Amino acid sequence: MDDIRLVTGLLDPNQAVDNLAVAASDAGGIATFIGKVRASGVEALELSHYELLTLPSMEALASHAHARFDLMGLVMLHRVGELAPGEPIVCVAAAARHRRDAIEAVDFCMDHLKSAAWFWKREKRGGEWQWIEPRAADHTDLARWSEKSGPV
Amino acid sequence: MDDIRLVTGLLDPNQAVDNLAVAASDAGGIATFIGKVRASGVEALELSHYELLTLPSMEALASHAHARFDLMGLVMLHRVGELAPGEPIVCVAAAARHRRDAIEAVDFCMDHLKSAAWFWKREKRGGEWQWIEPRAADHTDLARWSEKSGPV
Amino acid sequence: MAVTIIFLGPLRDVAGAESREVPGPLDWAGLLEHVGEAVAEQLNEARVNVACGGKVLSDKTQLNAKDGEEVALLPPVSGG
Amino acid sequence: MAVTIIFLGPLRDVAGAESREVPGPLDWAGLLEHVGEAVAEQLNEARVNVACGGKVLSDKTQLNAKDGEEVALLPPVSGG
Repeated sequence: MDDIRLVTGLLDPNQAVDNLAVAASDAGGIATFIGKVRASGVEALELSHYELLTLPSMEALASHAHARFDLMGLVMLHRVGELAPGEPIVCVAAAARHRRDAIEAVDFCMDHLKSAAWFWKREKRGGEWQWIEPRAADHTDLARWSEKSGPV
Repeated sequence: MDDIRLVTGLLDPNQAVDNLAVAASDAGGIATFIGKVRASGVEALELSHYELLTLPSMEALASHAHARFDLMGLVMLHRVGELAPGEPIVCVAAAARHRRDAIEAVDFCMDHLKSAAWFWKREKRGGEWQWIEPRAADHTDLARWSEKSGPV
Repeated sequence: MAVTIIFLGPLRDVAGAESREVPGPLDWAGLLEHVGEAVAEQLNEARVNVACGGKVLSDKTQLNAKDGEEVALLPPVSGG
Repeated sequence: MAVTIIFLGPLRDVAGAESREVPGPLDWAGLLEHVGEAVAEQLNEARVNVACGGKVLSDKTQLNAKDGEEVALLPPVSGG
């Protein structure tokens, strides 16, 4: 059971992960990562995407994760639009027979969503919007999977 | 905010992780792993522990995780007693400024809980109880952190 | 019918628009001409990709957009 | 007062009991004597640890448990 979506309203990770746990009831483990807008620091965050590429690229990423890890289900939810401090931006969860597959699949998907998927992010601080590029660390993280470094 | 506990009743991961998210509101990410009794296969699972060592060893493991990773909070809940198929056995969650600290801390804690913490596990199949030793893979996983391989 | 050029992420601010309609067909030279100097300068950087009809071009200079197609200008991404 | 020997995990089945009270003080030779042959055999394996008073002994043969203390026999673990 895969649940790959762009989310325009408030993202509810628990709901999606609970559904995964029910659907993949023979999984020995479920790993989850939830990325959030920090409660303090920014006034708002905006995620933009490109209709013709973004969701298809997430679906391709899910296929790569399935090919690489032994998974029983995968959740990949990504917010788009304007987000308030504290709101979840992204939720990736993987159910697997063995824990390392679940944990590594989440790690793999997050590295790709951070710096190799079709999203553009800007932050509002002091009333000013500013575009954010991936940190150098994000590119290093991605390179660990030794694949082409371009977006999927 | 750390929440390190042995749990005798049903383990509720969502509650603990939601509390972590609230307490560590400046965290950019929360990684979670939930290990469960598979829904099919075994009739029951029993986890035993040793009062004088088990919880102190989990607290020591939490300290090691804090020393090694930049964390804003850590949840480590482990069931003891008899568990039914489908029930959660263990929940580890870490909140951190950056996602790799959160994901790696969960990975680190799980590897140690699996094969280097004071728990003993047996499974009931076909009416017969059988003690389970860690898989060879669990020891390999633990060795990745290149520490002494004995229980903490 | 026309070709729609979509400006993504920071290129939206550089272009001062989310999209622009130009007459088709559209090739690389035509694209550089239509988007204005500031966007053209960024387009020449390797890290800016171009998609046509929902496919990212492996060689953007080979762009050949037909009437009715969408051409997207894709600066470096940052998600999560 | 006495020393309480605790049998953990599979050693519980081997010993046929969760614990046993023996007169203190208790050293390594005394422990091997009191637990019976089957448990003693396992105790001699390096992968079985011994704790005294809540501390795991780095050298179990140096056991020296006083009256009232708990001695725990710890076979290989498996959690999670």
